[in-house]
Amino acid sequence: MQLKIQYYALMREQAGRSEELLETSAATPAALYGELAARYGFTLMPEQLKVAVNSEFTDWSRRLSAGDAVVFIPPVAGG
Amino acid sequence: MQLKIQYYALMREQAGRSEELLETSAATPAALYGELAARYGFTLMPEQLKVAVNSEFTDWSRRLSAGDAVVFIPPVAGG
Amino acid sequence: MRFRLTSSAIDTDSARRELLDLGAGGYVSFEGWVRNYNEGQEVIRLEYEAFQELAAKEGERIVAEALQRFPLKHALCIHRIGALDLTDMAVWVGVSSVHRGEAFDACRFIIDEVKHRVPIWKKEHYRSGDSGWVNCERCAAAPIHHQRG
Amino acid sequence: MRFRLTSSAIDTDSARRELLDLGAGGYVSFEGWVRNYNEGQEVIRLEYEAFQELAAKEGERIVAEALQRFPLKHALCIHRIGALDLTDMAVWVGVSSVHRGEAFDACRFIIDEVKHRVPIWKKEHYRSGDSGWVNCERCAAAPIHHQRG
Repeated sequence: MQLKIQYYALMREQAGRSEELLETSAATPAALYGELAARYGFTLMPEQLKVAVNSEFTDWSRRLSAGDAVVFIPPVAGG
Repeated sequence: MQLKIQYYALMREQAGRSEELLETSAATPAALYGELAARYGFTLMPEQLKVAVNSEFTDWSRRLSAGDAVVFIPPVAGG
Repeated sequence: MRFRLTSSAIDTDSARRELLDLGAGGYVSFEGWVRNYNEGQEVIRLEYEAFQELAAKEGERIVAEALQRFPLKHALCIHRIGALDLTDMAVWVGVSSVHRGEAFDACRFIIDEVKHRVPIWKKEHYRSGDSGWVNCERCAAAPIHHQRG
Repeated sequence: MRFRLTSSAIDTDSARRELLDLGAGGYVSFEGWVRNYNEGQEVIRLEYEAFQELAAKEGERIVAEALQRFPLKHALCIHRIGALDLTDMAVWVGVSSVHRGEAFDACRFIIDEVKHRVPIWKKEHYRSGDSGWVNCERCAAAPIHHQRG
């Protein structure tokens, strides 16, 4: 299925892009992160991240659907 | 001796004046307040007040000197 | 002077600029506003009166204490006196510091101490026509009500 | 919207006016300023980046939580994004309430939660030529230093 992935901050720099459409068989955010981390060499561990699907926080074990927009969220530093 | 007494807020209204020069034999602020309360009918008890002499907080048992400026300080309500 | 009395509107922009610091990451300010109800009475206006010489000294001591107790960059407090209307600003406190925690603590410390220690008094005028010196009327031995007129 | 993102300077005067209330006696505001040192490095400028859709939602939830937890009149938070220089204001929080205690508590609650929960990131650029994403570089498995040029 096809997913839309958006990258922010450190992960945007490491991925070298802000977003992409990705053809994947990853069924969950956890599996998807494994795939992307292998490709881009992300230095952040999944335990340090949160994940959002369609602009809302969600679980790492959520079933992904075609067309979902996925964002992995590095440790935040607003303020 | 002569003292300068200044009145503020409720005590100013009850005394009907902002300040006065007073000829008194009161040796301490405590004695002085008794004298003034009798004259002006102040409703505040000494326990509710602080006292300042020459623009600094002081004790009720301080010895007063000729020329001292005395202020009795009602409960404050700044802010 | 890190504690000031003023009989005109408090200029918070200019006061805030005094607290700017390249090393400050947090800034907390407090404003006391004249509100329309106090202890069940509808307030229409206020008067603040100060024993100015001692108020200035005691206020300055409070800000100095805050600067000693907390690791601050700058701190300043300005209190208005005279006649105020609803929503007017009666007092302003501003604090800057490296981290935000101490700015919150110090700002609160200063306003709490100012309210308890500085010889400033507030007379409220009520819709009913009554008026009263806050903290003085109710605790007085024989409460006084000043009727209008 | 009681939580807003802006890419231009935060207009605190106008934001403050939204919090005015005849029944409010206390107003507390917090400003986060860009400071020149962080964890021993000399900072020369910053960039803030946000996941805007989710940041707006999460920020709004935080202000709504504050309004539920504390008896407030009004609360508002504005966060700047983009490039900032030293002493620029990165974030502003304002709260008005009947009494001052809850305004202090709620203001602090909002800024603490915003810093922990809202998906906004800060990249610091250092005098040394290095730069780094705050909270990301040091905790990453293999810290990265971006050399200038």
